[in-house]
Amino acid sequence: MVGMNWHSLSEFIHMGGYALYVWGSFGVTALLIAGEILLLGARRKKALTLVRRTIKFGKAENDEDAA
Amino acid sequence: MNAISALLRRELTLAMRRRGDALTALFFFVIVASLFPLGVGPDPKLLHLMGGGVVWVAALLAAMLSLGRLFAADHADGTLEQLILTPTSPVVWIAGKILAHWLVSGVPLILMAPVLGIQFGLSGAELAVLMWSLLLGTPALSLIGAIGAALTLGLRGGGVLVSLLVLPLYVPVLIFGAGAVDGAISGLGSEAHLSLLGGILILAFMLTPWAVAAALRISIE
Amino acid sequence: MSGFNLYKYSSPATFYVLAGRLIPWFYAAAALLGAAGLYVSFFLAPTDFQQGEAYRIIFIHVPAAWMSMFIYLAMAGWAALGLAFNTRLSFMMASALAPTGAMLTFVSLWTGALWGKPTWGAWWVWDARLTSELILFFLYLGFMALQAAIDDPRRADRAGALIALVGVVNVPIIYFSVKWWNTLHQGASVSLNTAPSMAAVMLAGMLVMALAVWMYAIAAALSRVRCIILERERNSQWVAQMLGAEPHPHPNLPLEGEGTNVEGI
Amino acid sequence: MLEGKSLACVRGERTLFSRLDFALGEGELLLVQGANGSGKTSLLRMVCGLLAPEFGEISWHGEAIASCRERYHADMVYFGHAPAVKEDLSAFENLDLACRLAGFPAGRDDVKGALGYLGLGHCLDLPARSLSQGQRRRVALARLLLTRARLWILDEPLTALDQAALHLVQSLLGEHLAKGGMVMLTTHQPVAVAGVVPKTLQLS
Repeated sequence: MVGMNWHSLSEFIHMGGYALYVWGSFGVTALLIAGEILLLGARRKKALTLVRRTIKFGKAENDEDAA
Repeated sequence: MNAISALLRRELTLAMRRRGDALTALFFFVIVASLFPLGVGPDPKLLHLMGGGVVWVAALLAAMLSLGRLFAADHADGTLEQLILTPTSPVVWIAGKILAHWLVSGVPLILMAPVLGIQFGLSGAELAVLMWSLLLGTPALSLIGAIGAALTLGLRGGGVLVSLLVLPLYVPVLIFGAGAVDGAISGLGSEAHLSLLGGILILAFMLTPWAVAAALRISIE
Repeated sequence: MSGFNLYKYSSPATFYVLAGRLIPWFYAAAALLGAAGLYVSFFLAPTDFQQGEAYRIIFIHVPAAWMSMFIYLAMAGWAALGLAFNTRLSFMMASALAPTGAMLTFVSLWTGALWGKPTWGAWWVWDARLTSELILFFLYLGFMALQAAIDDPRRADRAGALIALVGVVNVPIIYFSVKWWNTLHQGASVSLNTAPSMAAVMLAGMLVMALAVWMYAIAAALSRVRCIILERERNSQWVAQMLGAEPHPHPNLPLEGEGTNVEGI
Repeated sequence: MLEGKSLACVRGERTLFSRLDFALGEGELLLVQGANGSGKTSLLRMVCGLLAPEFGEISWHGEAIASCRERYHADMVYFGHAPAVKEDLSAFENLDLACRLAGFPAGRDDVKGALGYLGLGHCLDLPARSLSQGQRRRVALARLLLTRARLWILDEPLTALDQAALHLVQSLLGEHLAKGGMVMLTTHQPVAVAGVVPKTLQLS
């Protein structure tokens, strides 16, 4: 944790008195990115379920379309 | 050309028979502008400074409100399809329709603006600049707004959607329009603002009919 | 048709597999570059003697702002491709980019506010860049709202593409007008008055972070485009076929022919 | 000569029809048949140029309709579901302006004559608002009397018409075909045009 800027972990966390602003920025950005990745996962799961259901139940309709 | 004069005549006749629609937008303009003094207090100095901006914001909202009339009725009763199927180039009749829309919804705003300007204590020269800026700005609003109106044809919640699509695009017109009045008030001059507004109008006139033609094709499919 | 090769690559079936293989690499690149960028922002870049540590926010604010504009450009580029060549995949890419772009626009607004408070003493100032970002955010929202309001995917694609193009023509005009307005009203403006020796480190940090965000945006857009492909193409045979072979998708499966299902029958 | 080659139509996620071919020559009547939702209206809109085919091409005298749009539209008249009649205009104004917009201005007497022929002589100057559904459709159909277009594309032209109007429209079709015109139409009612055996196009 020792770079040319910080002498201790608490000093790093304190951010020279600007902890709220700095960590608020980086933290919320990290949260948003994590949130987007989670949402993408959920959307993929939903899409796959939809596809499986279409394959299972929508077969008849599919064949009709192709005919 | 014959077809365009017929279109203009038709649009104006329809507007005359439905005067209520145009008047509603005009009253909306007046009411919105009149609400500001009630909201911020009657201090004449403050109102004088705000006047140009307030009238401009109100004009913007009124122009947006009237966009629904541009294509929606023609879309609903099948006239729009017939227009698309005329041999006339779509860009030409679209420009004609927007011109008619501006004559009906934009010109009354310009004529009413001095009355509102007086409420805010604008002087004669400032009122003239306000009218000039609206004369150059409101046609641009009609042109840009037509894209939004064409894209949202027949959609649920189309009215709200139009505002979301169109208002961000109105920002430059608002800035230069209100800026012209500000320039007159502060004595910095308003020529630069007015010429930029004219530039936007020319650009909008050259580009938007094409965009609207494309948008109508997309929406009508 | 001479564009047969183009059609092969722009076929959703082929692209779905290709994207699936690329995504992990882009995520990995984003993680590595992000770690490097964070190291530069917190350990290599020295403390600013005027703004203190608060200035470190620019390492996220500026790259997010850059990328939010760049993604809008990319979106408009895909939209133009779609309208010009009628390739469904281009439209799908445009829609896939929008949420990530909007998210980054929000990040740049949020970090702008958190930087503004200690620097100017206010959460929000009508600075030219922040105001432009706010309008860009509205443009993203408009694009997504328009696509969400249209049920027919073909119309949604095209209408979205058109509004993206209209937006991209307007972005420079909006930026210029906001800047003009800002200087006339003597508003606050963001200036990084730092020593020249430090500027190099800062620029490097911002560039590395921007690259990290770029890689992330590509990964996220590719994941999203895969979802869109699945949702749209769920009726076609290649999806059914591929789902059987889901754990190890072989690109050698005869997918190309099925991919053009909808156009071709 | 109007021709469609291997046309496909996709609406939403459904393929309505594919590999559809048809040809329509002078003096021919093409009846488009099919159940509700089989894509009859979509096909007619496609033939007009309102809807781009997902696949295939439509040509007018051997030229793709997209590349000869102005000539094609000058030679075509379309009658759709919505009659394109403005409620605030009178029957006369509606027809007069419709003709002017479509580029074939007709004289006052011709317009009055056309409306009279379709039995609207007594309500020329009434606002269309006060007309019945069938009367409004007749105002729109009156365009067929004034246009010089050779190709008529008619989507359910017989709906909401009474017996007398039905006969009028059918004899109108007969005259047009006898002059070498072309008609493509959809209908749920039987059509009988004297001396013409209609071609049919079945959509499944």
